[in-house]
Amino acid sequence: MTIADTSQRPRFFARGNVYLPHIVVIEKVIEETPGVRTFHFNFKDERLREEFAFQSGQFAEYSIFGVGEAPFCISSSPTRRDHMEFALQRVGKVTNALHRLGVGAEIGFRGPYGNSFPLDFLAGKNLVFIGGGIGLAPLRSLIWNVIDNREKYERIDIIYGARSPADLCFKYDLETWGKDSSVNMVTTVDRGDKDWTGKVGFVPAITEQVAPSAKNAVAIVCGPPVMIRFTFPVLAKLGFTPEQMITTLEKRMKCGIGKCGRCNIGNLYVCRDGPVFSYAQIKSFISSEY
Amino acid sequence: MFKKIGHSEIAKLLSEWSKESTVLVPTRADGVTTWAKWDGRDVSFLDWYRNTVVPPKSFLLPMLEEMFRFQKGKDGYSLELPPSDGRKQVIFGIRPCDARALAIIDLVFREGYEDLYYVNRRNNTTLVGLACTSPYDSCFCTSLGSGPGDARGVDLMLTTAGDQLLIEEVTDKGKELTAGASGLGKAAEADLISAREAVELASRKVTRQVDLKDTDKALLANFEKAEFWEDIAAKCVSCGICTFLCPTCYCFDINDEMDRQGGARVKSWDSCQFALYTRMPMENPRVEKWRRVRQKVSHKFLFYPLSYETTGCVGCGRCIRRCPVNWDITQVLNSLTAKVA
Amino acid sequence: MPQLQHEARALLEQGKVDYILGFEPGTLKFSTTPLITKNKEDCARLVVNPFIANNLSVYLPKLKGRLGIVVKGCDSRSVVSLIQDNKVARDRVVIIGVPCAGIIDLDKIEQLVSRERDEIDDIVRQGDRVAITLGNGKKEFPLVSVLADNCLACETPIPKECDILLDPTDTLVTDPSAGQQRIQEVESKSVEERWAFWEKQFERCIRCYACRSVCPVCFCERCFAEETEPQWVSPAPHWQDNMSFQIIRSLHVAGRCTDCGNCERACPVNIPLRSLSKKMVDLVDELFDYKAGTDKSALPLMASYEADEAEGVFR
Amino acid sequence: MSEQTEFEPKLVGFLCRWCSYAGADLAGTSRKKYPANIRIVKIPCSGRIDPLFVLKALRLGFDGVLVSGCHPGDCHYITGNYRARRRLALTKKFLEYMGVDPRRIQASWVSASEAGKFTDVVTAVTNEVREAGPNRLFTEEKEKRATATA
Repeated sequence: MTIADTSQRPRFFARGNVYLPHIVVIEKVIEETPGVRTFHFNFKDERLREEFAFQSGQFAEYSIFGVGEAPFCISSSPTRRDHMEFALQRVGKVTNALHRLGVGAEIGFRGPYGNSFPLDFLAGKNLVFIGGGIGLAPLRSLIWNVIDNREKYERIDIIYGARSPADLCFKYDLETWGKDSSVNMVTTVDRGDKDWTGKVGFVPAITEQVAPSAKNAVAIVCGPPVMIRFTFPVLAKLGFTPEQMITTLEKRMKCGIGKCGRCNIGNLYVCRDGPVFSYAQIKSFISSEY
Repeated sequence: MFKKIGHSEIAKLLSEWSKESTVLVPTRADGVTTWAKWDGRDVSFLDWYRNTVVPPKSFLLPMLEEMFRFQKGKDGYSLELPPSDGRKQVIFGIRPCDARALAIIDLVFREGYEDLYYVNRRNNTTLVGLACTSPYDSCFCTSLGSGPGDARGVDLMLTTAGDQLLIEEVTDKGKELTAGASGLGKAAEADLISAREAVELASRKVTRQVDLKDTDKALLANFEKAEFWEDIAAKCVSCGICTFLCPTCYCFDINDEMDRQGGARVKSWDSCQFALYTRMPMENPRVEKWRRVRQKVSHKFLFYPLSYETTGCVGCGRCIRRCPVNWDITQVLNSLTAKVA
Repeated sequence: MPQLQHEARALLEQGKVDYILGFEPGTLKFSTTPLITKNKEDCARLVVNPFIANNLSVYLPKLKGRLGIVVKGCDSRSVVSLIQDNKVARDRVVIIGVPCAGIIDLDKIEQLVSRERDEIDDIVRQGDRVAITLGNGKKEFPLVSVLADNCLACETPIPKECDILLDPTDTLVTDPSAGQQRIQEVESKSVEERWAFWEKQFERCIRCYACRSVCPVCFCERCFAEETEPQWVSPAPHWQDNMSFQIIRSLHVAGRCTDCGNCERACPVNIPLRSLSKKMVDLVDELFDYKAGTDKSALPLMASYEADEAEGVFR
Repeated sequence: MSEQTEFEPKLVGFLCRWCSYAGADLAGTSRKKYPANIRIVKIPCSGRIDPLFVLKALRLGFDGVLVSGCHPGDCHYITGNYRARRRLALTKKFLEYMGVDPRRIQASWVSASEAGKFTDVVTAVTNEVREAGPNRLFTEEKEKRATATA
């Protein structure tokens, strides 16, 4: 199967108009770092809570009415469906406004959009998760998914880094995975502080150090573009083929459904053909378009 | 299949169509050739009209469109779609290039999730084509497998045949318009010949040529060559004219607006030539002008062929005619293929 | 234009500049197009003719290295204005001045002969007249009837700030009152009529931003029109926002605009933008006795003041 | 609402915190009466005024805008009010050319001690804006018609 084969993925069930959002309610807000928050949310419509389905890696368009829409991945796992989550860094108009919201606030939600991580392709393989900063959000959905179906996968490595200890997101998850004996968890920061005892160094360099074997393995990479750009060559050096490298990309996605035009890498649209891509799919365009 | 109509009967025909549909015709206002609702009388455009500045895509993808309104009440937000007017529209006199352009936009807007704003309007629109008699020196449709009389893309095709217009019923939708219409006569063999001659004469006036045989290969081969693209983009000033006036360009933006009655989410035209188009708060993959110019050229001549097996250009020449610095796509394309050869 | 070609080539050959910015024949009839080149052979394509409408100084802030630029009178003032704003250093540019004899406005010609430009066979300037050939016929018109409005109103056809001044080919024939006519038409309306007039004009704006893109003094890295926090104007083309954008743009270029006329020329939907920019030029002159781009050591208009001016506005 | 009901204009006043704002304050504490039509925005200096503020106020539907700062020579930042003067003079004249009634855009110098001048200015400006009538500059044509027939 190819990663771009999206025929089976869950789709947004809009009643008629795909641009019309559903209303969801914020149930919990977690301050991950000074600039990043996770929001737990659920549909206002009881029926949608039951009917809604998504897969790890899919994203949605979230909106504050009167401010605007922005795309974020669903950062929770479909294996844990009492609520859903998304996480975001405060960087612009919509994210600033979202950060001002508290429990009970209503926002617009349309999705799920895009393809998802290829679970069938990953089954029976060694998985290497490489994440940076808030790039852990989409990986997290998959990591929990994999842990909840642990018997289907072989070895699991997680390499996660952030600028400083204070910038590490999902610390509660990092702790749980660190204690999980079936997971090899490596956390790194670009610059430590006096209490930091973990690794210090950029994610690509630490990946080279950890040197996960490419044999029967798939690396799943997500983080800031600069991290992705430097991690692929390291993986290649470790023997990963372009088909063995998977990433999930972020672009400015206004419509989420391949119409508005701005999120393309070559002839592929991140929102329509992605956000999950194998390096093989995008390598002819990636060096200068991402 | 073929009918004909005299010039003097056109106004009557448009009147009949106006009863059920909004009939749009070329008109001139403030020195700009544009489309407007037919005023019920004037058909003089048949004598002077060559093509409009803004392509008729604006009647399917309006420059500005309310997607829905929202309002906050006691029980939270309620959303309301705009009332669908469902009224039929006839675009009378659309040029073959612009009609083909809509077929190209269809590929995007009808695939996957349908964009109902576009699709509903498209379904309610009938295209009455008018073959060109005096193409511009910037037209290059014949290089794209089309021409002044190309009927693919229209529902009815009108071609000058002496002092009459030959009407070809291309689609069922077109036939619905001619069915029961008064003033139509049966076309004779001589009319067909005369129309064909008129089209051939017009085709010969399309002198601008591009060779697109290896364009996609050349684009792929040179995709990463920054210097090459910097050269091509040097004189571009990054305005939105070429994309906004392009009959196949469809990119849009979505924004929320508040007003006294609440708020609305609106769709409006956007352009890949604007630096902010791809801007994310922390990153922008196309800050440099050459990357945006590369995107425009590649989208039409590499990505479209890869995804849909057609080019995303119809050769209407608007981007050449209206470019404030005479950045000429045909020159660029020819230099590309020359580079590969 | 052997003189220009020769001078430009010499500048490149002697390493005095890295780029030459000039005009070459365009791909449409009666058009020219900017030529930006490092290659001395390309200098053979340089031309000076009544169709060199673009203001090439628009390229200065973003181009690196030393630049040899071909300018008309108005363009040279834009260069000076950019120097005043620290957008380009004087020693980074070699200014090649064209004693401008006026730019022919093709829109006016199209109206005069009721033909579009590509249907016209030839346009030849002969002193203060212009001959237009259509098929077998030839028509003559006074030059003032086909010159661009901003040229009719031009006070500085000969670039003052320049390193090389080319020989004149013809002399400019001006007609200041004709150049002011459309502004006076607006002024003659009542306040309400004026607003209604502009509202109608801006209804057809498509927000392509060509006016901003071709303007050398619209050099902001990020335009106020694209600010989101706060959002001053909507990115969507409501006439209110189109008009607000242009009002503020006019105020931003006040004291910088040299009436080169390129905003109006670029507008694909014929919005009479020069009727705004020229009015602003006049106001700046009238209120502050200031002429844009005439003194490279002067402070920009809005960065300076006089102790006693414009008191009438304040209570 | 019938047309006979007297129109009460809404004004926004951008006041320099060092002088005019203090002047307005003094007017308040010394119980001087001035029209309640004005909504006051404190700005750090009249030099902070941007033509965008004036235009945005009109766009939002304010019937008039008053900018007030320190007398020439008295600016806390030495030159801010001179800069404001250039900007405002140009804005007002240009907007007049565009079709904005000049009575809608007003400016004054009011010092911290001029409570009396402040009340006089606000009163005079309010009256002038009242004469200018409701600001319908940015309303849509159909809304204009609706308000005219209401």
